[in-house]
Amino acid sequence: MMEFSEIFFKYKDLITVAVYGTAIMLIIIGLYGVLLKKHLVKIAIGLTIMDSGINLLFVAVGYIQNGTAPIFSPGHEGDAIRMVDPVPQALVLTAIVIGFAVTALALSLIIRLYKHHHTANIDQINSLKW
Amino acid sequence: MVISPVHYIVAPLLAAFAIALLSKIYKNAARIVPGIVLFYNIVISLVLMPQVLEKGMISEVIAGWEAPWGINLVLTPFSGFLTTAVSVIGFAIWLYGYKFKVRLQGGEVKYYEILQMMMIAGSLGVIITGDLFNMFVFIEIVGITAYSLTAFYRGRDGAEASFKYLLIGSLASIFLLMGILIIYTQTGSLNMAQIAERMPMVPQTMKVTALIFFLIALGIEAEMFPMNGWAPDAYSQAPSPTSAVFAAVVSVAGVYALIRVTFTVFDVEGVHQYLIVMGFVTMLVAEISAVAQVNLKRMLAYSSLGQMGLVLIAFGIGSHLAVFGAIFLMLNHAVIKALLFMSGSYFIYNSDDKRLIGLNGIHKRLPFVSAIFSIAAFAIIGFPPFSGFWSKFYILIAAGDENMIFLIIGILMVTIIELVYYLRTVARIYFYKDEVEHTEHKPSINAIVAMSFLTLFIIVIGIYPNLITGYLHQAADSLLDKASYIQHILK
Amino acid sequence: MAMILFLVVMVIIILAAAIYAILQKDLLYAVLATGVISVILSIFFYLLQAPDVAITEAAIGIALTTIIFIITIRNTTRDEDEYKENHVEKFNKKN
Amino acid sequence: MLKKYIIFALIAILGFYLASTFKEIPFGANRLGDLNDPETVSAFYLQKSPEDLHVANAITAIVVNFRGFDTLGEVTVLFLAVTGLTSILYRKEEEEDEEERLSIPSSSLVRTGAKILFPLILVLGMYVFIHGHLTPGGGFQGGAIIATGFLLMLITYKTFFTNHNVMTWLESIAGLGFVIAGLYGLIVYGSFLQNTAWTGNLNDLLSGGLIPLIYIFIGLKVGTELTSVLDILLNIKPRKK
Repeated sequence: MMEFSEIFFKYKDLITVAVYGTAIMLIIIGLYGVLLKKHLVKIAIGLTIMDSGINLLFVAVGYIQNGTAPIFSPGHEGDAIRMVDPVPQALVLTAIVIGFAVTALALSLIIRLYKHHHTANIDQINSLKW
Repeated sequence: MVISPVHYIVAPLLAAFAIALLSKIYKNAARIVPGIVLFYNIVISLVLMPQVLEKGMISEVIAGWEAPWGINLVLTPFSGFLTTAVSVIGFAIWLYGYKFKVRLQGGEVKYYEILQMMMIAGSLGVIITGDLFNMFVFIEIVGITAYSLTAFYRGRDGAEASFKYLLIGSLASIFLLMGILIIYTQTGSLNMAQIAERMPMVPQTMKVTALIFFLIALGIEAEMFPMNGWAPDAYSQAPSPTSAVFAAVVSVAGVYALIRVTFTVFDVEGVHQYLIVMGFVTMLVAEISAVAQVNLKRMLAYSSLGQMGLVLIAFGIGSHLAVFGAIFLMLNHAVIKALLFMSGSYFIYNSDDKRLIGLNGIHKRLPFVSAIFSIAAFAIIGFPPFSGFWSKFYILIAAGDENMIFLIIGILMVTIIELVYYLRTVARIYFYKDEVEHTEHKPSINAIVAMSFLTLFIIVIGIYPNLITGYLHQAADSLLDKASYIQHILK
Repeated sequence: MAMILFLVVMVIIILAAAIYAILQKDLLYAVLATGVISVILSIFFYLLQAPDVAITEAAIGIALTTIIFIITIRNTTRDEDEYKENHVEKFNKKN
Repeated sequence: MLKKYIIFALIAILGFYLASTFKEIPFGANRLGDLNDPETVSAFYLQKSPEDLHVANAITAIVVNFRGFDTLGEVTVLFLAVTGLTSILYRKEEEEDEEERLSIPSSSLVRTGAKILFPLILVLGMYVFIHGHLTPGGGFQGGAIIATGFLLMLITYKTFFTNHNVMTWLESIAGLGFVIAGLYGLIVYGSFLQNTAWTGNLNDLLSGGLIPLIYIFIGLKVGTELTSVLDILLNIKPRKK
């Protein structure tokens, strides 16, 4: 993706706004869904959107102008100088898998709640007071 | 093989992965193996604690990369003290619950045991890790097990409480990731000691922003107001040994994480005042709610939140004596609340009614358990012959040293509220008349042993507090001595 | 220039998909919209030089998360406003 | 209604706060510092990954070795999620009922296609995690790809079942293998998960010491665990309408 790095200089502000803005907007839209939607599945969707946003934020922070993926090729061991930050990427790998585990658990709880209450609306599932 | 801190994590993990295979060969393996592992944790603590006290702290590197680069595990006198306490209480809870599982409504013992053991192991991980992201991973382990265990019983309320907990817990983990990300961009490190060292160079706004995210996220784990709505539901819906683990182990890990981050990693002014204010609000709201409860486990859960509030206040005062009192209170609360949940669950089991009315005159049927419950209730209020007295006493003296008169009055008033609802409960047990006939379920031998052991601890520490105050002073010193923490880890 | 246009289009699609996923009453479409978010997200990861993350997001985000959501919807309800009808039914039963 | 406006205000504040914070963190700036005298962890990892570990993919080096403890915890999270799912959905009771699970009505063309694709996907997944230290990809990615292969079979064939015994064995052995590989480092070199001294040449299949082996364990474990999640969820009896 050389092209991307070349045009980077020209439109740096636009790209910054696009990437960070997307991530932050995803977090906010997800939070809106989690806090204000009444359907349990919608709440779970909100959580996954928030997760996506934070993952994008991690990777975006690790990006370095004109960087390449942090994979060495033979004979180019000195390439590290041009590589993007690998640590946020490694952290995101962990975060994605953990997010999937939590989502699966949330959905199974939703299925169980629906079996008991015959509804997935948060206002009607209130034996414990929300 | 020399015993080292990493065994705290490796032993439960090996056991968890092996139980699935072992239980195919020998059916009872799923019950016995966790006990062995938790006992081994006590052995580790007993071997490592003298070394920690001698050297000041132990830092173990993982994968052979020295401290700022790789993940490291740290045992300071503070964290070592807590891991010892958690291991002992964890083993006591296992012992208590050994026969309990026979009565589990549906669900398999195997899964229950694995989840319970990993919840304790995850809490230990939160306490001993010296790396921010690693702490996040362990918090997720505790979270996943806690959600599953809350929904373990088949009732519909269990699933509801669990979903509520999961929702708040996921938001907490997202905020935690955000805080970690901001800190990472500013310091280029994930190691707590190195971050603490570089913290003075971080711009003030970044510092405060990251700290706010951490306070929200870890405040949820530490059951701080206003994000603690999940706690009473989860405590009351989980199986009884699990409620004891929540109160005695998970909350300790949550408070530890909060305190480690605010005290060691960050150096922001004003966070102590925040802890005092939020701790006080937490305590007041929780104790007032506790009076209104009709369900025994919910009442105990609210009381637990109140105690956590007091712990936060004490840490917020920040003087040596206050921190000393706070650690003492954490220990006392863990032991006493575990005991209350253990004995309380026998009441519930005997009365076929989760409400307080079911306790009327129960002492005739369960004299031993009633006695233990009453001792624990008096201990947690802070009556003199028991250990609970000393922790509250030291915290009040520490507040007096700092001339915080209103705080002292507030704590005493809250103690009166505590007195009201605990005495009311004890009065029900001993002086009310019971009209209904019930079936009798005597506690099993292992439960009696576990409960007697913890009760003995309360009484002995209450009479001879000097047995542990030496360790507690060292623990308080090590928490407040940030420079030597950094220096020791970074060499 | 084409690259910038591509980026802007991607941003618009991902945000539109997110808003659609939150607002759409038919949950099946909402879930498919989250799948679209994952697709665009993995392209983002690829452009930001994170191929490992892109592959993970593609496999887990697009395929597995979407399918477990679909299973859930099948086991519960597809319509977000289902409870209103439910409520009316209960009401009718009482009378 | 008041609650709604408060939440709106909170969300707006969070958004503003995040935006103003990340305005201060320049996008695309180099924060690694000097690579030869590393100050940041990333610089250290980028320097050591080819030099000491002889692993071409720096992310693999981080995930498996430098921060391998996180990965162990993360595999445990998945394992616990499977355990939790099984206990939450109490499927034992429902196994007595007639199996009827989510499947797409498929023509013979789709079925044949799935049958041909399935082994290809498995091979692709295995390739991805065996070459995790050389090319993009690795244990998580390979495991997830394998799980999608099983997903394909599970939803096209009503009669396709995963063998739970085999799954349990594979999962446990992979988990134990990971921990034991870690313990090997602890016993021989004195540090949990420490790599062997022998690491091979950069970009050889057999390079990086224990790293490829551990990544294979991770791949197997993630694959079986994700498949178990799908299997458990797919086998829930649908509600009778």
